[in-house]
Amino acid sequence: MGLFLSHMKLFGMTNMQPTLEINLAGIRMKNPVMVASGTFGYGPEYADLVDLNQLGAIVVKGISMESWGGNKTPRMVEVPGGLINAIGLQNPGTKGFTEKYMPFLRKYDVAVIVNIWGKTLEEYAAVAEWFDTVEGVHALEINISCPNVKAGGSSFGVHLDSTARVVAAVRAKTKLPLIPKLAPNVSDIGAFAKVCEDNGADALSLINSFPAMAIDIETRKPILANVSGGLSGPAIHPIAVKLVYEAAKAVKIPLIAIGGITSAKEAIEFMIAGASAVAVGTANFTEPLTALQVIDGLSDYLARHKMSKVQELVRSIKL
Amino acid sequence: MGLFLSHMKLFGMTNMQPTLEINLAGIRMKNPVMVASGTFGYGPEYADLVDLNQLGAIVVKGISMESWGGNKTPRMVEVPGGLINAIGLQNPGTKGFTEKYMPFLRKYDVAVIVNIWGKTLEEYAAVAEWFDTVEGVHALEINISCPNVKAGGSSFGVHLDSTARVVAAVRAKTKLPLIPKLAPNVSDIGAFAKVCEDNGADALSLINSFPAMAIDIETRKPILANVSGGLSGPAIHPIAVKLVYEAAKAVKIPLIAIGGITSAKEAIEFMIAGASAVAVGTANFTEPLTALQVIDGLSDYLARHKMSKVQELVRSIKL
Amino acid sequence: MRIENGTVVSHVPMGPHYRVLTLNLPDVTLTAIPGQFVHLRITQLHDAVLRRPFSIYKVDGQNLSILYKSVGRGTTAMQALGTGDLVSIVGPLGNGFPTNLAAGLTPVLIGGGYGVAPLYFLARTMSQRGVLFVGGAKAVDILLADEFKAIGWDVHIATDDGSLGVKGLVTAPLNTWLKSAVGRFTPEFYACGPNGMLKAIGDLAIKNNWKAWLSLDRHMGCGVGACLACVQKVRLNGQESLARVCKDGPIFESHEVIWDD
Amino acid sequence: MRIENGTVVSHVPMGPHYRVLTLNLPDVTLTAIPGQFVHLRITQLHDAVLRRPFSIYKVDGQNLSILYKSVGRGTTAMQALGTGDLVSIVGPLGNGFPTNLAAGLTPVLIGGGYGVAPLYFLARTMSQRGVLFVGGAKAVDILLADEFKAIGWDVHIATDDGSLGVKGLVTAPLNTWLKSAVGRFTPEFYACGPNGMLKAIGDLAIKNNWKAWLSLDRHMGCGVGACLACVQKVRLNGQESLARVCKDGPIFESHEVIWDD
Ligand SMILES: Cc1cc2nc3c(=O)[nH]c(=O)nc-3n(C[C@H](O)[C@H](O)[C@H](O)COP(=O)(O)OP(=O)(O)OC[C@H]3O[C@@H](n4cnc5c(N)ncnc54)[C@H](O)[C@@H]3O)c2cc1C
Ligand SMILES: Cc1cc2nc3c(=O)[nH]c(=O)nc-3n(C[C@H](O)[C@H](O)[C@H](O)COP(=O)(O)OP(=O)(O)OC[C@H]3O[C@@H](n4cnc5c(N)ncnc54)[C@H](O)[C@@H]3O)c2cc1C
Ligand SMILES: Cc1cc2nc3c(=O)[nH]c(=O)nc-3n(C[C@H](O)[C@H](O)[C@H](O)COP(=O)(O)O)c2cc1C
Ligand SMILES: Cc1cc2nc3c(=O)[nH]c(=O)nc-3n(C[C@H](O)[C@H](O)[C@H](O)COP(=O)(O)O)c2cc1C
Ligand code: FES
Ligand code: FES
Repeated sequence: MGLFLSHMKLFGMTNMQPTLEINLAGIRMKNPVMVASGTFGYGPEYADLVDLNQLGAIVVKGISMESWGGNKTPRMVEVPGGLINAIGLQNPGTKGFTEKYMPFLRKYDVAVIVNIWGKTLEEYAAVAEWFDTVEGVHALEINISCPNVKAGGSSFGVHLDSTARVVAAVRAKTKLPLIPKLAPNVSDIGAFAKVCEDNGADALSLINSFPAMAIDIETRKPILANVSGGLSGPAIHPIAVKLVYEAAKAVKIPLIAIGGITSAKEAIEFMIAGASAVAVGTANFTEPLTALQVIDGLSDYLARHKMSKVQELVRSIKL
Repeated sequence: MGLFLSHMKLFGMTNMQPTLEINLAGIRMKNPVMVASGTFGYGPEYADLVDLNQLGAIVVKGISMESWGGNKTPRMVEVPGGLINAIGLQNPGTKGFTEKYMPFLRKYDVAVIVNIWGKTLEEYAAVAEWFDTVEGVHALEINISCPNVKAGGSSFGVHLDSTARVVAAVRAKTKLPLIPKLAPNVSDIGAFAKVCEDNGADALSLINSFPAMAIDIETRKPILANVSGGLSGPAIHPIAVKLVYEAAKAVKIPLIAIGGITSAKEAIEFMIAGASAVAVGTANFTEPLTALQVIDGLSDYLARHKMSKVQELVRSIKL
Repeated sequence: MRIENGTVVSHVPMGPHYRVLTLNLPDVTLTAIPGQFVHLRITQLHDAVLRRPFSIYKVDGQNLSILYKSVGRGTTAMQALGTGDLVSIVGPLGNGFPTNLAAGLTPVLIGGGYGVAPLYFLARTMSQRGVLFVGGAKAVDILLADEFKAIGWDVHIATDDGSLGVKGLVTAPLNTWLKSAVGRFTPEFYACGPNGMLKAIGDLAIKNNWKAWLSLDRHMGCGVGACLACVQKVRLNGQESLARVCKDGPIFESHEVIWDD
Repeated sequence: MRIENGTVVSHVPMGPHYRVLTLNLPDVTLTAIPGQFVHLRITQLHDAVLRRPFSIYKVDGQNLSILYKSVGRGTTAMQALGTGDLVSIVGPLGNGFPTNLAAGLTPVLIGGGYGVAPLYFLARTMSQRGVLFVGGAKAVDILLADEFKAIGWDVHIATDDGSLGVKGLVTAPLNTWLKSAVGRFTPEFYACGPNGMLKAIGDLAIKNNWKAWLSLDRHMGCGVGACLACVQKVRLNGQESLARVCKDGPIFESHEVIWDD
């Protein structure tokens, strides 16, 4: 009997291999750990350091219909617990990206999610239409929340009506899973989540970086050429957890949580709060192996807590 | 000639004593450095460590008409670069505060600003009416942005119409300088600043703490008894700078900047961005002498930059 | 209450899990009494905004010692402190234990883990000798037993795993002793340790109409009574209210404490 | 490009303002060439999210050295690194200098401050010897002059305050030398230092139809070409575009660089 028990124990400890596999709104992933748009390039940049096949998904840097030059430099400044970036969505455009990077990405067995943006409703729709037929694209993340472009970007994401219009316009042009990416600087994230769900979103990403600013007190000039930018990194994590928790109460579609993940701890926190998957952003710069470490840490945690599937963690908060 | 120059230099270096005195919406202060509501108690708590007469102003912990018990514990948790609090506005009420603490505060030569809140419009008005006639109260800061109370608090501060109503209701009851304290979790801070100005606000405080949350991944329970709370500290500073910069573009009334000040550097950054004064919050816990250090650092900075008045720094950003 | 930069005089391990940090604090030591604590800033943690509270374990002239266990990021970072380093301290904080005992009462101290630290300061300060009950998970968690004996106290030990003294909770040897003591002694309790232990001691005191001075452990923000993070529901002359553990405590008499949250 | 934890082999000052940090990096050293850099993580700064870029100064077997100046919070925290400590490194990064020079060309290296670090690695790698022009604010900012001489290079020095070599900018001795060299040598420039200096050298090269390989210094995020923080406007075969200094650079030929921002 004691022997039997200890066998059970042994079994539980050693043989239990929790499954991390998920199917997020039709996107099959080996695990729920992705890399966030703009922090991992288009794939090749980190390929020497990170085995892309081990990632849940790669979300590429934001793509617009035509190539776009972005903002002047300086484009980034480090602040305590994070950084402020104002890249300004520089990208090679739909054609440039598809020709230059899709052949590379197709060689890997990893979900590819393209982050798209436009300066007008029509541009959003056009980009969606383009990617609808591009082989190897698994889903579209709609960036309606970039704090660093004058037109488009965030200006869409902070109004319910324009958010609804963008999502509907994109929905009309593609059968790909659609993932609107929400802006953090709103007072009622639930309403934005709901309006996306109602207009055909299959999942939601939250959150994008926070409008923020740093000034050089000696020159009295803004440090970023764009004056302000978006704050990301550990500093914003507790705010992101709250937003994910609120969004989870408002919608049924799965959530991809983003914001200040540096280890499995923050990822697990996000999933308990309501996220089905997570994306690592700024931490890729600090420690390129972060996403892989999160995957391992998540697996260990599930085993330790006797969970056989990662899904058991999702929305498991105890109130 | 060389001699003359070096005299000039000497004079400039040694004798120039920049004046820090300000008159903020009729509130005379020795300097623009205040201590933020809820982080400095009612005055006596830090009096052994900090000479209250050296501060620009003391903003006391939020007061409601009747005494209020606040939230269950745990009420506070430290996170990287900040803390999340959910005190829940515990306070002795107007009568309790006035009898217990005003006699003490009147003994000091420092501006006393009372932070007020209510669960209804009527309560806000009643508290304002009470303090209108209390000797030694120099101004009222209206907390329409506390993330930690179900009713009232933030629910007022994230809607333009209710913000307008609260400010107008309070304005009708007092001649004291009125300082609405804005919520950070809005997409257009300028609109909120403007509606306060239009409804009789004499100055604005920004910002309050950010709705945020932390979860214990081992128990899967929220760490705070109130589930979520407000994030404060260095983590939020770059977001606060951006909000102050935007508010400064929207209104003419003076701004009191709050958020992650730990040294003169952040205070100066705020003033360059548009603040006429600043308040030190969480840093009082880390280092009770922070406000005094900010005052000294500000004075040194002005001398080094050959400014004779602190007002020269306000809104001096170079674009 | 003062704010003072203390120079590290010594920093030595006490068994595998605990360390004693001694700081030179001319001002803070002036008024420190048993049961009070200090609020220590760990500058090595750039991203920490809160100080850490530690009971005063010893005061020798201008030197103040704390006895601590590394349980998280702050107390782990503290291990790096070396002789000569400066540490910012706010203190002494809190009310402290009442030290002059009414005639005929026997001081009975009950400590768990690092809870014996303030009790040792108390024992060294009391004119009278008494009994110490000390409990912990393992033998290595039983601290200061010899130090208490050295100053003439009667020491009783309990460990969860029985590796030292009685196996079980510290209340076991306490109850045995109380039986034997009935009629001969009237105890007054002074306890510092986990809430469960404090509650048990408090109930025991209330049942027998004794007094129990309990040192509460709450997460703290300011440490000086300003932030209201550390409140404890109490009953003072019939009136329920919220006391600040950092300022009105950390020592409360068992009849005052309302344990409901 | 690899990510590797390097053990600190040595960490020694070079004059009052600079230090040489040597790490054991078996993988990174395998492919490192002059002009490339490494991205170093400073774990002591808990709240820092970005690595810091440093040119490779030396490669000796499995040991890689950087020569750095403490200018801010990261490089100041680095001073605490001691022998045996582990430092996370990503590298080698960037394109590096072209090292095989066409016949008849004389390598002319121009360095400012720590800019001589990558130039020294270059000089040690080149089959051919040449001329070094090194400039700095004061004598103490003139680094490696003797090391260059030791390997047979002709060294010319300029300081802003004239405390060593010619008083003024490094371009002063350079121009004097060029006059004397006209006809006898055709120079090819390799420069690393402040933007002002790089631009001056570049203009000089363009005017005379020479080549100048300039090592640009930009604030970086990822260091691997992913974040687009470090872009520089360039002209490649007539086409204007934004090059990533970390990946497409840091070395650019003077005709490619468009200095307008
Ligand atoms: C009045 C008082 C006296 C104390 N005396 C001692 C002592 O003599 N020796 C000793 O080893 N410990 C003592 N403690 C506990 C000590 O304060 C904590 O172990 C310490 O704060 C943990 O910090 P950390 O960063 O290592 O842990 P973390 O868990 O990383 O800290 C995170 C946050 O939680 C707080 N926290 C965590 N555990 C506790 C706790 N048990 N009590 C209060 N706050 C906590 C920390 O202060 C910090 O704000 C005392 C606590 C109080 C309230
Ligand atoms: C390709 C390259 C090679 C370099 N080689 C060397 C070298 O060999 N020796 C040396 O001493 N320095 C070198 N630098 C500069 C070095 O990277 C900075 O001095 C260092 O990053 C400053 O960090 P800090 O935290 O001390 O300064 P802080 O000002 O506190 O840093 C704040 C932020 O600004 C960035 N930053 C500040 N100054 C610079 C700068 N000059 N260049 C790029 N980023 C900067 C930091 O990386 C950090 O992200 C090089 C820079 C580049 C781009
Ligand atoms: C340099 C940089 C570039 C980014 N570019 C994009 C982008 O193109 N599209 C987008 O939707 N989000 C972009 N983001 C936002 C991130 O995807 C992520 O939402 C944000 O950084 C918060 O996550 P983190 O705290 O883990 O970095 C960018 C972030 C950074 C730091
Ligand atoms: C423990 C605590 C209690 C607070 N209580 C109040 C309050 O009663 N009323 C209010 O308007 N703001 C309150 N605040 C918000 C602060 O006044 C300040 O706006 C916020 O902390 C941001 O500043 P900081 O980053 O410097 O802390 C409180 C903050 C903290 C940390
Ligand atoms: S810790 Fe702030 S009131 Fe007790
Ligand atoms: S630093 Fe990220 S692209 Fe160059």
